[in-house]
Amino acid sequence: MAKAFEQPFDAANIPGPKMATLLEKGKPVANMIKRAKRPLLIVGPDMTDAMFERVLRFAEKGMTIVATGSAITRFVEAGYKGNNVKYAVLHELTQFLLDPEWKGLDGNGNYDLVLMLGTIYYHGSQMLAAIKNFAPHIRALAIDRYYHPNAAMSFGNLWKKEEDYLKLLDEILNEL
Amino acid sequence: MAKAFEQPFDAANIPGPKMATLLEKGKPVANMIKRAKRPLLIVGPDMTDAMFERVLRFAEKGMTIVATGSAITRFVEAGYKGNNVKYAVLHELTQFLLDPEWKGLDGNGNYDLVLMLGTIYYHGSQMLAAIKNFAPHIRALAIDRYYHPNAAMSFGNLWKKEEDYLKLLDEILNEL
Amino acid sequence: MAFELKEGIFVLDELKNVSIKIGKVVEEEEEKEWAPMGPTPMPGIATLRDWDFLLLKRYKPFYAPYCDMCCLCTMGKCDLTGNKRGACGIDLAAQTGRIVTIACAMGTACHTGHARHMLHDIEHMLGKKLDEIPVDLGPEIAEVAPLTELITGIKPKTLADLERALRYAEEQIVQVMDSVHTGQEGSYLDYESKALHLGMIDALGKEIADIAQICAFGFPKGESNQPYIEVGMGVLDRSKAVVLVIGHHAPPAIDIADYIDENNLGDEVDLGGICCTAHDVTRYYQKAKIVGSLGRQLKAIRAGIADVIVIDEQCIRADILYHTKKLGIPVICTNEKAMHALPDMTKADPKDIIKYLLDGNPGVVILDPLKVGEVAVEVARARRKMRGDGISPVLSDEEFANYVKSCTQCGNCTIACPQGIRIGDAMEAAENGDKSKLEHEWDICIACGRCEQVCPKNIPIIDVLNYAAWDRLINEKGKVRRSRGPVRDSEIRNVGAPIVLGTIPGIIAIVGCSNYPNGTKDAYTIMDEFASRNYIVVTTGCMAMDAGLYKDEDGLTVYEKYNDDFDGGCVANLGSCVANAHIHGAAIKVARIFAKRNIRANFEEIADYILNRLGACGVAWGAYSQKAASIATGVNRLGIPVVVGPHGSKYRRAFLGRPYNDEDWMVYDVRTGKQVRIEPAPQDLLVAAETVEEAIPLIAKLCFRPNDTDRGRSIKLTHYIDLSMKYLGRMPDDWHLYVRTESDLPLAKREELLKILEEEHGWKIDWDKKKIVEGPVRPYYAGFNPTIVERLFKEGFMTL
Amino acid sequence: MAFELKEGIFVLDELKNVSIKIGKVVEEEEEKEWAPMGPTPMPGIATLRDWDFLLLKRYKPFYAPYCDMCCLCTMGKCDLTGNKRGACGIDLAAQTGRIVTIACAMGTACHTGHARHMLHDIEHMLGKKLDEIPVDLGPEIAEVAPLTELITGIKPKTLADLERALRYAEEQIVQVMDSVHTGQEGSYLDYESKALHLGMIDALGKEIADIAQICAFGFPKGESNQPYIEVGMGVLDRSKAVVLVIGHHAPPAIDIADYIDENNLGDEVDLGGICCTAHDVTRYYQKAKIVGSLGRQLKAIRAGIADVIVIDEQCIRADILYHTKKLGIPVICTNEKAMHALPDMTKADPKDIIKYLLDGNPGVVILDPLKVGEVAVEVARARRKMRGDGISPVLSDEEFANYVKSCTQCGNCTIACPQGIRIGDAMEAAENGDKSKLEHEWDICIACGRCEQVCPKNIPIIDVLNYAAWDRLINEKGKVRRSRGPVRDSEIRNVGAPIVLGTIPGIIAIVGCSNYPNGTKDAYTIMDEFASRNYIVVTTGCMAMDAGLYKDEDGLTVYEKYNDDFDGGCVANLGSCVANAHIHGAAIKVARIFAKRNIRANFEEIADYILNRLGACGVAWGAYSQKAASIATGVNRLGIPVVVGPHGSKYRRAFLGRPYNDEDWMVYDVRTGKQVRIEPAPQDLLVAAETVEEAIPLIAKLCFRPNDTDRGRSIKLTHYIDLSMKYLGRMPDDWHLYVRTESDLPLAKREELLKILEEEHGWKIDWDKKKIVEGPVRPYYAGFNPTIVERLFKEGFMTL
Repeated sequence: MAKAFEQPFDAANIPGPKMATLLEKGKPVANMIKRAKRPLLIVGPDMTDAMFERVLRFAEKGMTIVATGSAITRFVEAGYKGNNVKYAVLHELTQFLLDPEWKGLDGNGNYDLVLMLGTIYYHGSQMLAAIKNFAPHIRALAIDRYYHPNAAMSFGNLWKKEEDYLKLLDEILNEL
Repeated sequence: MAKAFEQPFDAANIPGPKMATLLEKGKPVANMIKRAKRPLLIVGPDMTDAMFERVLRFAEKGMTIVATGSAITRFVEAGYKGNNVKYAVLHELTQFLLDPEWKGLDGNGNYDLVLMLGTIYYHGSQMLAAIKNFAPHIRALAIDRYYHPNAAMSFGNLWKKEEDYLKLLDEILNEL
Repeated sequence: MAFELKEGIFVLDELKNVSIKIGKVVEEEEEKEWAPMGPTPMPGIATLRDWDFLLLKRYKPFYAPYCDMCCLCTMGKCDLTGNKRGACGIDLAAQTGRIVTIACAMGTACHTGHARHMLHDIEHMLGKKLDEIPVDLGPEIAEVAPLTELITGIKPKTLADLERALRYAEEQIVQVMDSVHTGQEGSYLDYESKALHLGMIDALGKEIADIAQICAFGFPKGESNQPYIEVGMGVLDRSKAVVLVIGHHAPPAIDIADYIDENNLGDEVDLGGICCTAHDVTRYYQKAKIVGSLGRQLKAIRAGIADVIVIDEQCIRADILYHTKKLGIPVICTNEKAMHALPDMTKADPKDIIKYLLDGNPGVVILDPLKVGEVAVEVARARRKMRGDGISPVLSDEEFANYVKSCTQCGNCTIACPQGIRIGDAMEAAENGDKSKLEHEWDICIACGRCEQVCPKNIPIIDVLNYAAWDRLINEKGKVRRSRGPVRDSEIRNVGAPIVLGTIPGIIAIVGCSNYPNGTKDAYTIMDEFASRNYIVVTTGCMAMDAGLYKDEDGLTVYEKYNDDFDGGCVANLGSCVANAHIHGAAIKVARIFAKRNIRANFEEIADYILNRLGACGVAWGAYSQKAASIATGVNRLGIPVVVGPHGSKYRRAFLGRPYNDEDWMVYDVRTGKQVRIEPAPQDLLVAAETVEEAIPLIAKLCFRPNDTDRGRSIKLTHYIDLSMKYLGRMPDDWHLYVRTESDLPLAKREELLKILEEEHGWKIDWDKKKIVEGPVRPYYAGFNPTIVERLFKEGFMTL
Repeated sequence: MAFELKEGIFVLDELKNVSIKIGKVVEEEEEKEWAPMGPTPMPGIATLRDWDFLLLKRYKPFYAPYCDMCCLCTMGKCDLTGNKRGACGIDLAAQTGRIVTIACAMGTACHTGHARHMLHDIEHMLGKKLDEIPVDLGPEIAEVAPLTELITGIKPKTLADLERALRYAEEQIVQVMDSVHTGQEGSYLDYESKALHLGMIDALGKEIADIAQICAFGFPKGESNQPYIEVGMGVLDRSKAVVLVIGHHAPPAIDIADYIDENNLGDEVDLGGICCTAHDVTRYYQKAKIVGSLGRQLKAIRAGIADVIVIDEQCIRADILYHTKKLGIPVICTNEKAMHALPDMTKADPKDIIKYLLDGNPGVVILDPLKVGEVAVEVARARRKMRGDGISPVLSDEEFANYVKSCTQCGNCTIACPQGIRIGDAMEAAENGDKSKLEHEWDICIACGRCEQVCPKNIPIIDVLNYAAWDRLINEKGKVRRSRGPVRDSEIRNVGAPIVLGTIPGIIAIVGCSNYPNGTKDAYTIMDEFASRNYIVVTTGCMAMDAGLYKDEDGLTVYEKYNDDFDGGCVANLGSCVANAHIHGAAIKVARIFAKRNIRANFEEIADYILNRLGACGVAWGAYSQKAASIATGVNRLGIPVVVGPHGSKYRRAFLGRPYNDEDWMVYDVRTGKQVRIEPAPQDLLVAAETVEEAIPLIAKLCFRPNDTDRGRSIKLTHYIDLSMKYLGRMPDDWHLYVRTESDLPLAKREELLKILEEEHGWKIDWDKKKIVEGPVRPYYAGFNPTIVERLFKEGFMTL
């Protein structure tokens, strides 16, 4: 069966037969978040200000967020005080995610839905590859402005169309 | 831009970013044949009788055909006498095709459009990979009952739907 | 008078406290005398590059990339589609050559690493130093190590000499592996030259390994008329305790045989093998049996026929524990190259290991071969006591019925299957009461198990196939000649002239693995076809096993139909993969013994001799592994073409000639001092055939050589035309290219063929004299003395 | 009195015609005396497997496959997505481990092959036998070859001893390459153990290569206060003839230097280098200059600054000829590992080669280093005469304007760019008159050239960048200390105690390639940060070069700000990639000199010592190559963690601890005889950081060791907290895990931190005594004597 196929942001990032289903709307993402028992949003440093604005709204809505790399400084600078924003080294965090026995950042268990945006593209792609292949207990969604083939589902390449991309984030936020 | 993506017949036969455009109609193939200066149909041994029936009709319409492997015996058995059906070892033939200076089977030069059906799938796929990467002077179409990612364009996987597949071949034949 | 310095301090009587410091091992003087040293002892990467470039010009590397990307460094991945350059600057052609080089390095390291391991094990098992073990292949073999002599200039007297050659091989492998690092070669030509270099080293490694084991363990030394060994899935006697050995490194299996023998357990214990260890253990212990080739491995494991499985190295199922755990069969890993994360109990008491395994643990590592025999046999005996005599399919009738019924014909298995087998159709037929399709597919199936990985209904498809083919499985009992080892000098003396005259139209070496396009029968078909036509047929490895499974109408295998001499009309099983070295060896010995060429450190000249004169063709119909890649590449560097099956195009690179390119086919004629455009003989060095019907005439064609006499050419042409007619139903299109003169034509058909040459090819014929007046690529004359090497043309050959 | 037997026949006076046959090289008696032989001389694949399995249990291999398929044999391709098994039975985890092992084999073969080549070249260039060249590193270095001693048990006296160690290394590489063949290991654990084995061999190969060149060519022997070498794209003097050497194998460059010197051409010829050959030639010839690291290579070639380019091996642009042909720059290949299909003129007269190159041919191969100097220099001099003095951008103003205008912002370059640089935006800005974006990207660009391969307008993007950054390019002139080589024993004596006490909080080894996530400045930033905090900073290779490009507000580079001792608050450039061995060496020497452990053939014990006691952390911020993979893996086997940049996750495998898993963090305390759950110190062995701001506190954290004294711990904790605050704006989440007792807390913040421990982590504090009552993972006591090896726990350490 033919399936929609998007070019990865790194052109050669073709991992194999299983590549992310293309997501073209925000609402299904919101639904998956709502249905998830333990959703987690991973936020990396590759973010514009407008993107971070949306991320803050995710935080304000109580979503558990891990800011990786130097993304955490954005929250510090923004004065965000909520306990739902954590810091981790993405590589280490992903190792924990692969372990079904991991107790999570709050001691309440591993996560079943991981969303990712803002990570350094190629590094994030590798982390998604680890999850895809070795964490059957997790579904990973890339809600970044790049197509991420290693996610289960991914937004398309919108890095040249920030408005379209932000609209998708807003669609998710509006449903949460 | 999202593009239709078909699963290769060998599930892991994912060569890279460039994979065949899915062909769902016969007529465009006929048009390409008609527009080509030097079209060549390569026919391999993996053919049902009904497929060979169509191949014979290509022969009767004067198309230059190379029967590879033991496919040539089908023509011998069918008593086909035309001079437009040749025999070659596919591997050797493909080496010649890669050489822009090759004079062709008739001394009139190399080919600009190569169509392929009936080759042993994985071996044919490799030959298409050679053409894709090293023969910019040739466009290769897979008109087989399997999706061939290494072709420029390919029919989809119709190996479980012979009637649908034969219809596509007939569509081509009817336009020639 | 000679005295030896052993390791340690050497004290001369009157000179106490004098220590003698040795700078380097002293090369023995006498070695310099066996033949004058040729130009290239122990060649480095660049030494034979000119020769490689000659081959690569004529047999232009053909690349069919298996992947258009490179992912070897962290600047990647790079998209090289359309021969683009990646981040390091490499283009797809050079990258593909690089990947080929890496594959050859894996294969070469395998054979060379195996040889090294063999020498260590021999020292340990025999309790002797290598220099105490002579290289002695009996009175009929004076040229004991043709490859070692040709490549290194060493004629080994003891295994210590082989060790010196091995050290050179190891250095070269590391040098080439160095060159595949990011940022080295930018041209595919230099990568191919390096791959060819590795291929040559691979041949050397194989020769060292096989000669060492022959000499150390007393394997047959090239004697013909070897006894028959039972082969097949049905040969094991389940009334005995069954030990199954798998792999390529026989010392642990030899210890098992010793233990059986020393304890008189022959009536109680059956020893069977899969892959090359099976060949090699039968060379030592005639009662051992060959269960099958790689293509039977998973079927055999899953059929549950073994009480214990002993693995050594290479071609072992990587998932062996996954299967044996389910079946409760203990596994003993005996080689540090394949330890499967099992605990290393090498230093434990064998009794404790036996207990550990009988306690239900999945397996252990035992790296001392001298401990393996007791543990394996005693575990098997203990487990034998716990089970019944017979064996039945793993699935019950009901389970089988339920499984075939549960199949939804989704097709996932088919697209996962390397053979594209329509498993769903066969399941459906079985559901409707017809198991024959499944039974038929059982042989075509190479037992890779990928289907089971994707079945949404979790059908154990291998078990289903084994069930459906159960009668065939338990009755699969064929015969194979025990491996004879090297070719005797006396045999070379007999066949040297006939090969050149053409009474013997070629040497066909049918070797390699079991990745067949359409079942094992092809092994029989090819051997039978060529042996019946008086070609010399030699075989090794999995191919030699599979050929023994098929029987003609009289119930005879090829081994029963034909003698196992190295002679026309014979089929000789030389041994395991490493015995392939004796095929090179035979070709080299023709140059040495028949043509009196100096083979010492004289690679280029001998390869040139073989390329131009020796009608030999390798066939690796089921080639699958990196070893097969390095073997073929090594054969190619020596000037011998190879035909592979259609899966072989996945090796990515072939060497295919372009017969229409005049400049590719120029040779020097030493006799006339001129350059001559020759016929494309042989046309290719490495080519995949699509079907066996295509392969057979192609093999015949690749036996043409420019130096053929007219009589030889007419015989070769006869077979080429005959086989094309037989298998493809028509005359070949290019037969005329091989006609130099009317006497090249088969006598019986001469007139008919002359007519075709006139009518279809526009040749001028003098019909009165029945002579060709105009047409051939070149005229024939008997004194033609070809070489493609300018140096040899100018300086002459090195004849003894 | 000792006398030596040279090669050939040795005749004793009264015993003519007596030949002495040598069984094996005699090990010198005295060698047995330098230290008692440890348990594992020349370990094989299985020898240190138990140690590896201990590491692998705690630092569980983390796999991020770069490709979900396997294409290594012809049964494939196989889809392993979701950890499925392929046709050979391998699953994706084991396959990924296998690919990692292959990468490490490529890297290890590179260093080892380089060492072998070095020994050959040294014999040839010095005209001496290896046993005539002493291993002498001066009066301050008695432990001349810590890795060789640790791994092989050999303490080398001459280069011939190094050759013995090298032979062992070659054997091991071949053994591991054997094991990556299809059908060997089925478990990722055993592949990782083999990768670790290779990593260790890699370290050995590096040590051999560097010690050999130091001793043979008289490089600095660890002296501090090395002179400054100019570094940068702008350092070459175009008024002279410019010879540019690229690669990692210095002998040809040394011959160039000799030729310049011997002919007094210093005022006429400028010698510059890229990559490690640049470092190494400056160790020999102080006037040589460093043009830059790999990330500058294509920029430098394309800027046209060289009159002739001489390449040797490793990290050379594979497309070098493609570019130099366009620019008319002749290329001389000097190494059989990178010959680029050029003609081999090694045997030709240098005059003829010079003429050939000046005739406009693109290049030649010259494999004799002693011929390279004359050819390279004379070609450069002749070409110098044909050109003007200065240099200007390859593009004219108009061409630049047209190119930036022709860009359609299609984005193909961005998705081809490893860095995802928005080249189109920068082009657009330039079109609008603002070149600054292009200039800024010039440094972030790693000059891979992929963008040019996909530009539909064929814009020469590298030239466009070079044009835009031209001022920066020609003014890029920094300073780097000349490479000093090994660490002196006296330095180890000085720092041993401070390292353990914590006055020196760690050794930071900043090494590797230039595949930076965000430009070269990070090299400076990391070094400056740690040196300013009294860590010992050592550096090598490309990282050492790039660090010299940046200057602080006072215009000083790190090399001018800090001394180059091996001491707290220093930055020492040790040398080229192979000099990384001295970093291992320093760690081993701490165990030997400070702790008096026996390092002879005692790998496991020393690695255990280092893992538990030595606060060292490697940083390979721009790691790109297979060498980097094997280097890091070798560092890891010795118990030292490594931080890589974000591109590093493309190595596919990391070693990441799980601090929450009690069982992973158990150690034996030799003093109390008990098992203790320790803090996660160090937490990881191999981890990628996403940004430099994240990397810096992470590096500090990875310097914690269980054996830290409270004083040392409090200093380390101070820096960890400080650096987290500085770079991430917050306290780290896990700092409390490293607190065992109140005296572990930084004195200045003790109260504040106790409060946090009480409030946020629920610890019990006795506020009267300001003591921790309850909370820590374990209590601290000064006599803690940890090991993770049961054998050492039971049998004790091997102290001298």
